[in-house]
Parts: sequence; structure tokens; C-alpha cells
Amino acid sequence: MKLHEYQAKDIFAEAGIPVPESRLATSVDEVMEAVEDIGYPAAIKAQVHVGGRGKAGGIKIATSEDEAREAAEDILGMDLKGYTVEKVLVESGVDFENELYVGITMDRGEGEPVAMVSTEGGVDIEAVAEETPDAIAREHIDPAFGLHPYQARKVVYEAGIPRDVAGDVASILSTLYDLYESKDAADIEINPVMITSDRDVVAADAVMNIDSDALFRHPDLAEMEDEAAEDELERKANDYGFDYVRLSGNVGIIGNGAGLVMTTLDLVDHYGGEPANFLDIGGGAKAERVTQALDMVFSDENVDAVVFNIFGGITRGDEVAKGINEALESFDEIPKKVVVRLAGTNAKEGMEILNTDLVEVEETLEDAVQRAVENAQEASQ
Amino acid sequence: MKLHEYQAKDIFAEAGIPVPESRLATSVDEVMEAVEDIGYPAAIKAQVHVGGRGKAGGIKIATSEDEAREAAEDILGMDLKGYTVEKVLVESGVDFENELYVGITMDRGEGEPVAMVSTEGGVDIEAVAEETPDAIAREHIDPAFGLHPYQARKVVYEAGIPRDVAGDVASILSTLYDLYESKDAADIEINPVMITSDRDVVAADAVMNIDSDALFRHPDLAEMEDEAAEDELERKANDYGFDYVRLSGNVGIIGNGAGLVMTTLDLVDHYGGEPANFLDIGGGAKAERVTQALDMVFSDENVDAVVFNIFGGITRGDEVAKGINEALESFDEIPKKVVVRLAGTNAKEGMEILNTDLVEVEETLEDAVQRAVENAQEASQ
Amino acid sequence: MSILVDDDTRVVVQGITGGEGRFHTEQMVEYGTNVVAGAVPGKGGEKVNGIPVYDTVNQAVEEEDADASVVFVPPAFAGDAVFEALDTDLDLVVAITEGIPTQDMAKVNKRLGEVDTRLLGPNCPGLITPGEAKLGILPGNIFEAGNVGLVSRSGTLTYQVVSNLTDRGIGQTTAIGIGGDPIIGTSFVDALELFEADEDTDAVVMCGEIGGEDEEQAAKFIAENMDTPVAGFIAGRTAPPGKRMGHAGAIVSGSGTGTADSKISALNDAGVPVGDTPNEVAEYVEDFL
Amino acid sequence: MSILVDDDTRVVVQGITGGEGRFHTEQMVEYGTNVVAGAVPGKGGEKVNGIPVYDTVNQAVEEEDADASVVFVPPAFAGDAVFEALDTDLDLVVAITEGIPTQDMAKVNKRLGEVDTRLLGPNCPGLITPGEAKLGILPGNIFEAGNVGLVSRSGTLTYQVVSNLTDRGIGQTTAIGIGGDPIIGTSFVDALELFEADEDTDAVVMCGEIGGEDEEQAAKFIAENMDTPVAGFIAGRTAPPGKRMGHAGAIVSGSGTGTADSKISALNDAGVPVGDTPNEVAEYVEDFL
Repeated sequence: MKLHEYQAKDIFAEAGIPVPESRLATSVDEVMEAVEDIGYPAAIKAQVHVGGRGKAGGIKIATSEDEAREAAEDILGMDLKGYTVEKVLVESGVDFENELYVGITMDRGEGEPVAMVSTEGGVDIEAVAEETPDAIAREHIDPAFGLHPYQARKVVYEAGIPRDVAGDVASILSTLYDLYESKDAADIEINPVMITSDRDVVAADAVMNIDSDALFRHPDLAEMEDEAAEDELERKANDYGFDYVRLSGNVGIIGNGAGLVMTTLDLVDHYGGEPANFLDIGGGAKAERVTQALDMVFSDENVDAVVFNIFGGITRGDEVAKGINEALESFDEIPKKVVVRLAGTNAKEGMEILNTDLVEVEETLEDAVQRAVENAQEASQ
Repeated sequence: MKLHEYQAKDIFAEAGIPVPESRLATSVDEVMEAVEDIGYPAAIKAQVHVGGRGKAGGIKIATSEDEAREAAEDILGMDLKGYTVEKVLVESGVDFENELYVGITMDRGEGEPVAMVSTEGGVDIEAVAEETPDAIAREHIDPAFGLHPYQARKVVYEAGIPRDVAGDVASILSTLYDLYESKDAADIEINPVMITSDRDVVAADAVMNIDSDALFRHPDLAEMEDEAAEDELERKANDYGFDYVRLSGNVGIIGNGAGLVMTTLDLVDHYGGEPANFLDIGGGAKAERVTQALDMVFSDENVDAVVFNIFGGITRGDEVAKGINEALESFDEIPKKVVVRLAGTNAKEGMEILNTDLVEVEETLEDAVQRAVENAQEASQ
Repeated sequence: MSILVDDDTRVVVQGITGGEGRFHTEQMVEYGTNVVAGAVPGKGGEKVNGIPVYDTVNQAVEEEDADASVVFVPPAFAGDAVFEALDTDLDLVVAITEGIPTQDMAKVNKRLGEVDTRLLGPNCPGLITPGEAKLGILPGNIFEAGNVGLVSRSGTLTYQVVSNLTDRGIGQTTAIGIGGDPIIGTSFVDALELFEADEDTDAVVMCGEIGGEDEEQAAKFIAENMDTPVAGFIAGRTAPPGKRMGHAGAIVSGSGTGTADSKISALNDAGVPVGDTPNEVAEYVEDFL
Repeated sequence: MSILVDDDTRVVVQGITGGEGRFHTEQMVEYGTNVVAGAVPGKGGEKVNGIPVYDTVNQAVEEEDADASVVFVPPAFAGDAVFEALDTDLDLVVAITEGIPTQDMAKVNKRLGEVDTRLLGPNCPGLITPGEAKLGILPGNIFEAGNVGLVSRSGTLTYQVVSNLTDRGIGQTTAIGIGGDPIIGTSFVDALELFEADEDTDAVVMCGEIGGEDEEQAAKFIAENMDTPVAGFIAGRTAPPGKRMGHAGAIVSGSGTGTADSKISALNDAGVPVGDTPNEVAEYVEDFL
């Protein structure tokens, strides 16, 4: 789960990391009030879950009232990679000499967190990681001990951070790790840490993603979740709690288990179709979940046909069949053809229950996908 | 550093461990006010750093106003193993069915903390440990991970704690470990945890000793230090920051390093004398510390003669000699004969500086001790 | 023969009194698994399906001489449950639970380096030695005893491939779901090593998916250390870069590693044919035998 | 010959810019110790006595190819400093600092089990191989090269015994102060094992004190594993039970173990004569040789 910059900065500030003075604003008037308090130059920054906001025009610096108003008008309400900007952070402009990068994430290969520090801040750090990996110093963290103070210093000196601010940067890194651990962050980073002309260090940006599986430990963070998603359907999937990704094709896909659903997508492609979505109803789905899943794919106007592929382990075929029947019986006319394939636990019982007036049934995955692809081709003609 | 029961209970209560209702009182009137609030039965408990307060008459249960007043009058001001009782804790009497023991301390053999739980609470746990060690269940704690919840449950079930309160006791143990770690405790224990007739668990006593070396991290705890010591001289040693133990003999002993000072004591005994004290001036002592040390032993009226034994590593013989001279030159007459033996770093320089009008000098430890023992014997005749 | 479990394996079920634990214990027992105990704090002395329940895993292991545990404990407590299991003489701990916080697993991972016990999972379907024992939630009826080992990151995809094998009359020595979480106890390489050492495993199927580099490492291991032939499948060829699909493993970073292409070509380079469909994988295996 | 250090040992001083660190570095260098670097965060690039200072121990070890470090860092930061040293390729870390919080040391102790580096101390005077090198604060002038190994829990008591030996013309291979704290890196047994393996050590002196059970364990080790004769001394015979005398080690619990009597009789049972005075210990050693 992603936090907005303003939310992460509040958390950073409370933990003692220096951040610029700022106000959150949701209207041009609020922006103007904020800049009056904060003064010029001021940065007006779109608060949306999108990377590269700056390049996309979501961040502007204002040095006068006119510029501030123009920036506010431009940014508020703009569409940024599919997200509508509803909030901006108005922040005191920092007069900086250097921009650094500091961050912590989980190294899944090693199974432990890794702290990263670089003097190449303020740019796309993933590009730096690929092009000049040596420009980023890394230090692995034993999760039982946490980040030792010496490790924070070590990685900061290794990265070549100027000696006069090395202690301050190490201290920020230590605080970041405390937050990473205590808030169950998946990633936490500041890009850039700015070094001012007074040689102070300031967190000019703030990224903090929380491990969704750990949100039960952090009700305060769970409340911060902003469900503004790219797409109405993805928002709906969030509400239902599905793993869902919308794609550009016309074959709607429902299945259980990420690997099997991805395989179904791959097979749709293999047989000449185009997947409209990834939708994993998860393990042990009951009838209600199935109804919700069908609602999802039917709501997608791009979908011309649906394949429903369940291989039951925890998930029981009869429950799925019941859900399919219930969902489809509520329609006067089935909006899109549905091919169902049930296998595994209680698959036989499920097949017997299925109302074949409403759905087509296939025994193998390959046949089910092929039929759905054909159905989609027919429907789109 | 020892905390009083009332201090530890405040900390326990804040951490969520159930403790009986209580008030601290320093006068009979305050005790009477407290019992009025709390009701009967009430326990009146001396707040002194002494084990076995109950047996020594420092804890009384009052079931009426008369009894409360009598207990308050008895306990306040009483001498408990050398300590004068100045404060009592007035506490609601707990109606209990069982008494348990839970505690955490450092197992120095293993180099890690150990949690201990027993159904034999309310008695001298060290006697239990010696007589029926199996009555105490133990669980070692990896200091990097801390006490896992399963470990708290494991040791509680192993100890045979009744199943209906096992969860509560495990939870108290987990909280104790959190305190043990976050407060840098050396030992932390509750003896007894009482199980009431309603099957609630209550911490009826509270022991918490803090690692003195870690007090710099806990200024709040450092402030709680109660320097009430058995003995005025030990109090003085506390003020000076010496490791000092008063003993019953008449040969005053000053030295550097615990092992060497103990050896000096042993030699005094070996040569037929009786040590009056253990006084370690520590490493790197300068002139002022030497003066303070001499002040200590001269202030002890039992002392008839003094041996001053320094083997310099960090400690420099010339500094020590200067201190001895300064201290002794301030007297019109030296109160007790002092034998000095300097060896190691700058010992020669020290020997040259020493004012042999004021002190006797010996080259070997054995000779110095023998001479001091003789001096003491002469002086006491 | 088989790897890791057989009908002698004595199993403790952690969380046996919960809904999932109870249901799958029944299923496991029905399949023939020797479930000897349950472990649930506060439920010691109870019985589930005639199986004695203990308050701690330690008691269960000591009293019933167990070799392996299966963890059906809810995610908030599952990390602790795995630690508890690792603090005993068990040979194998199978963590079925989905949704264990990653930092809890990082600590478990550290602990794994200090003990001899093997962890499978979490967020995995478990493992099965057909006709002998299953530890986990795999649907027993689709498996058949035979001479092919199977290891997979995905549960339902495993079932799909197994059914393609079984349809052709090809049985399995053991099938293992290693789980799709970022941090897991048993990797592809670990499982492949066990299959290579198993005399009765004549071929191996490995089902990977996009994300991470475990498949690439497995390819390296196969090339360097394996004589037993391996057929592969990689799910997620059509997944667009940067999209997270289901479990944490299934995300393509957009960079060179972790993509379906990089995995498939690594496997091909190691001599491993990779099927376009699950059925094609079964064909490759048929050719091996 | 010697154990642990000799004139080839390349030493880093952690905390070299502090008062103690600076003073004892001078002393060590004067004694002949090969001090190749200092390590102090924020002081990288400076020099102390011509010795280059680095910001991190890692840099110091890599740049100067060091083998050992000596820690003169204040107690609040010393635990971290020891961790830092253990995270390098050093063979030996000598922690002089007194007053490190016990729980910091418990964590260090855990880490020691994961690395190959040896820790000596903390709260110890260090060690010396007379005529070659000293790492720590021992007064070099009282030692003389020879064939007796010495290991002691107490600093100044070590000096006393050494001077009794040296007075008799008996020199030392290496003298080690293991420190008196509750948790230390190198025990009596560890040191005795090294001396037993050292061809040039013909006899060993072991100076213990009341508290703990390390001397009892050492007695057991001597009885079972040592051919080299050992003479002992135990300080604190006259200490009253329950009194804490100086460092944490020196406390008698009042129970059977940890008392001077239990230690002396354990040593005697292991064939180790225990002197009533330091001088008597030197006499025993003279008899051995």
C-alpha cells in the first residue's frame, strides 16, 4: 500500500527527519493561502501515486503569486498518467547544493533488507542502478539486529557522501530503518535528500510503501489508504479485495491462483486472443466471490467473452458452480458468453450443478481457452 | 541500581501489567489517608532495598483502622537490616488462590537472558532454585530476536501454570521482557504473581534492577536512584563513585582493580590481619581520587592502619603519589599509619615523589600487607 | 521412493482447531497421512478427529515423536508459529498460511540459517508423495504415484500440470509447491537437489513464473549439477511490465531479469525444454521417460 | 612463539583520537606494536602520531591490511564499535572499554557465534606478547619474553603475578587479560586451549576470582585436555557472601558455586596448585620449569 508524499513526510517529520515547511491544499485558494504563509520560492506538488511526477508536469516551482496561481490551476484537476490530481503539497523551496538518494527495501534474493545510499539523488534511481550500479552503496541489514549505527555510517561513507554532512545523512538513514521496521514498510526512500547552502540536510521527497500483509498491525496507516486508482474497475477490484489488473484485450479471464491465471492469460495469447484482464479470486472462494468476479468482467465494456478457469485445492468446484449459477440467473440475458472449466476438489459435483443453459463447459484448460477466444472473435465481429 | 517496589510497580502498571491499587506514604497520617481510600484489607510495605522484608517485619496486613495505624507506626522509621524505613507502600490486599513466580535475568554462563516461571511463588525463589530446581521452568532468550510469544507460552506451560491463566501469565512475561530490554534491566521479577479467586492475575510484588552501566540511556530511571545505603561510609563511596564495601576488620585497604584489591584483602587475612574494607579506586585514578579514597578510610573509625597498593597500568604511580602527598599534607598529624606500595606505570617516579615523612614505603605486596597488619595490631593495642 | 515425506512421516498440525486446520487435517488423514498431533495454545488436552492436541509444538513433538509440521495459523501469528516449529527437532515445517508480513519472514529466514530444520513455504500448497502422504492443501485425488518429481511456485498451476501428467499415465514421486512469497524457506534449487538425489525420480517438472531470479538460479543449478532431465513451464509471458499480478513474486520489474523471456532462455540454455502450454510440458516429460 | 599476537600483527585502534586511545596508541607503538591505522567516524584523513585514521574500520582494514583491532571507544558506543570490527576480516578484536551495557554485550555475544573473529574482553587490559606486541593498556615494562603463558580475569592482579614471575627471571610467551564482565568474548578455556597448543608455552598461570563458574569449567578442561602444567590463583577468598566487589564477576552468590573454595578445590582436583599469595604462584611455576 502506497502512502502519498505528504503522508510519508508527516511520518518522517514526527520521527525527526528534517522536511521543508509545507501545507496540503485541495483548491487554488488553499494553495494561495499556503504560499502566503510559506513564502517564495514554493514547490507545488501533485499528490498522486505516480512515479516521475516532475517530468509529467505534476511539480512546479513558483517564485511569485502569479506563478503560484498558474501552477495551482495547472496541476489541480490535471490528469497524471490516468490519475486525477485532487491534492497538492505546497512546500517551501529548498536552495540546495547537492542531491542525494537514501532508501531501504527488501532484497528478496537475500531475504533481508538492504540500505542504499547514493550521491546521485534527484534522478530516476532505477536508471542509476542499471547504468552505474557502483554509484549506489548498499548495506544488507540483519533483520534480527536491525541497522547498526556503524552500518549507517559505513554505507554513507562508501557512497562518498561529503564528510561534513555524513553524520546527518547516517542519522537520517537510521531513522528511516526504524520507520521501515516499526511501520512494516515494503520500501522507504528519500529522493532527493537535499544538502542546502548552509550544509543542512532536508528530505525533499518522501516515498513510503507499506507491506499490505502487515496493515493489521497498523490501523493508523490502513486509514491513510487512498483508493484513487487509475481505473474505475481497478477501484472496484480493490473494494472487492481481488488481485486484478486491467489489460487491453477482449477476453475476460477469471481464475484461482496467480500462476494459473497468468497461465490462462498466456494461453489466450497463445491461441490468438487478447486478454482483457488478470483476475485472481484467490483460494477457497465461495459463491459470493464468484458473483463479484463475474460482475467485474461483465462491467468491463471491452470484454467480449469470458473464460472461467478453476482448479480446486482449497477452492471447491461446487461452491464456484453455485456462484456462477447465481450470478448468471440474475440476468435476463447473459451479457457475454462464459466458458467454464472446473477441475480438482469437488469439480465433478460442480460440473453437475452448473446450469449449461447459461454457460458453456469444457473439460481441459486448452479447450476452454480456445473456445473463449473463438467466442470473443465472433462477438467482436 | 535497584528500584523500589513502588517505582517498579509504576513502570509495570504503565506497561499494562495489572498491579493492586496503592499509594506511597511517608507518615502515619498519609498511611491513614491511603487506607481510607483503598479500603481493607491493606498491605503496609516498607520501601527499602532489602530482601526478605516480610520475614523481617517490614510488611504488615491491616484489616482495620487500628491495625493500619499500628502497622504504620511500627514500620515507618524502623531499622530493617541496617536501612531506616522512610517510605511505605499502602496497597489493596489481594485475595489470592495461587502464588506464581515470573522473572527474567541474564544467564552469564550462556551470555543471554533467561526467563523463569514457577508455580512456587511467594517464597524465596533462590531457595527453590537450589532445593527443587525442576520447580522452575526456564527459557533462554536470543537477545537479537527478543522473547518470541511462543517462548513465553512454552515456559508458562512447562512450569505447569493453570491453563485458565496461562495466557495472562505469558502476556505478563512478554511485557516483562519488553521492559527488561527497553529499560536495560539487570533483573526483573514478580514474586508473587497472585491468581485471585476471580482468576485474575496481579503483580503483588515488583523487583527491577537496572544495569548501572546503561543508566546513561535512561535519565528518568537514573533520577529514581535512592542512595539510602546501609552505612554512611557506603553512601560517601557512592557519592565519590568508588566500588566500596565495608567490612568488620581494622586494616583499611585501598587499591586499583577489583582482583588486586581482593587479593590485598586475602593477604591481610593470610598474614593474620582483618580487612576493614574493599576500596577500588579504579583505573586511571588521578590525585583527587586518591585524596577521596584516603578520606574514606580515615573516616572509618574501625580502621587502625592503612595499606595503599597500586599496580599501575592506566593508573600512573606519580599521580597516585601526588594525591597521597596532598591528602596527607593537609593533616597536622597523620591519623593512621599508611603503608604505600607502588608498582607498574611510573612507579619509580611515584616512589621518588612520595613524602616518606608521612608514609611508609614497601616494594612488594607481601611486605606492604605484612607491615600494615603489624601497624594495625600495634595501633589497636 | 520420494523426497521429504512418506507414509512414515509423523505430522503435527499447527492450528488444527481452526476452520482450515480442521478441514485439511481431515483431508490429510483421509489421504493416509500419519497426523499424530495438533498444537494450539490453550487447547492442550482436546482432541480433533481423535488426534491429541497440545499447547505447544514442543510438547507435541516430544510426546508424539513427530517429524514434520504443517502450519495453518492465521498470518498475524504464523511467523511466531514457524519460529516455534523451528525450535524443535522437526525435520520439516510446511507453512501454508498466506499473507505473513514480509518482515516477519525476514526474521524467520535469519533463524533458518541457524537450525537444521527445513521450511517449505509460506503461502504454498504444501507437498505430496502420492499414495503415501500429503502435507498441505493439495487435492490428493489428482496425483498418482510414479517417477516424476514436480516443483512449482504456484499452487493451482501445479495441479494443472499434474493433471496433464496423470492424464497421460505419468505418476509423481513427490510434488512440491514452494510458494510465491518474496521470502520462502525452500527454493527451486533446494528441491531440484533433492530430486536429483532421489533414485526413483526419473524426470522433473519445474513450474516457474515471472519475477525474482529463482528460475535463473535453478537453470544454472540444472546445467551444472543435474543428470535427471527437467522440463519447465513459466507463467506470465504476456504479463505487461510493471504490473503486479497476484502474489508478490509475480511482478515484472521492467529490467532485464525476472521476465518470462529471461527465465525461458536461461532454462533453454540449461537444456530444459519449456512448454508453451501445461500440456506441452507433459509431452516433454513423456518423451524423457 | 606466542599466541594470538606477535610483531607481525597489524593493529587498528578504534577510538584513536580520544584521550585514552591516543595515549595508549603511543604506548603500544613505543612498545613495538605495529599499529597501522586508526578508525574514528568523521576523522578519516587525519593522522595520529603519523598513523592514518579512517572513518570506518572496514576502510582501515582494507587499506592497511590489518589483522587485529583494539577498542578504546566510550561505553555508550563501544558495543557498536565491536560489531563494526566483527563485520570485517579481522582475526582478533580487543575491547578495553569498561562499562558496556550488559544487554549490548549479549547482542555482541550472539554475533560472535556467527563470525570467525575472536573477541577479547571487554573491560580487560588486553594482551601482550613480550618483546613483540601489546594490544591494550598493560604496562609493557613489567613483562619479559619467556615460556610461561598467563591468563587472568583481573588487570592489576595480572601485573602483580607477572612481576612476581619476572622477578624470578621467568618470562612470558603471552599474557592475556580476559576481563571481568558478565559476558566476555574469550574465556579461560579458550585461552588455555591456545596455550596448550603453543609449543613454546611450558607452563601456564591462571588467575581467577570469585563469581561465575568459568574457573570450574577451566579446571575441567585442564583435567581432560592439558599436558602443560598450570598454576592458579583465586582472588576473593575473604570476600563475604552477597557482597559485590568491583566488577560484576566478583560477587559471591552465597550458594555452592562461584565461591573461592569451590574454585580452589576444582582446580586442585584437576592437579592445579593454587597459591595463597601471588608470589607462591610464581614459586609453583618455578617448580614446573
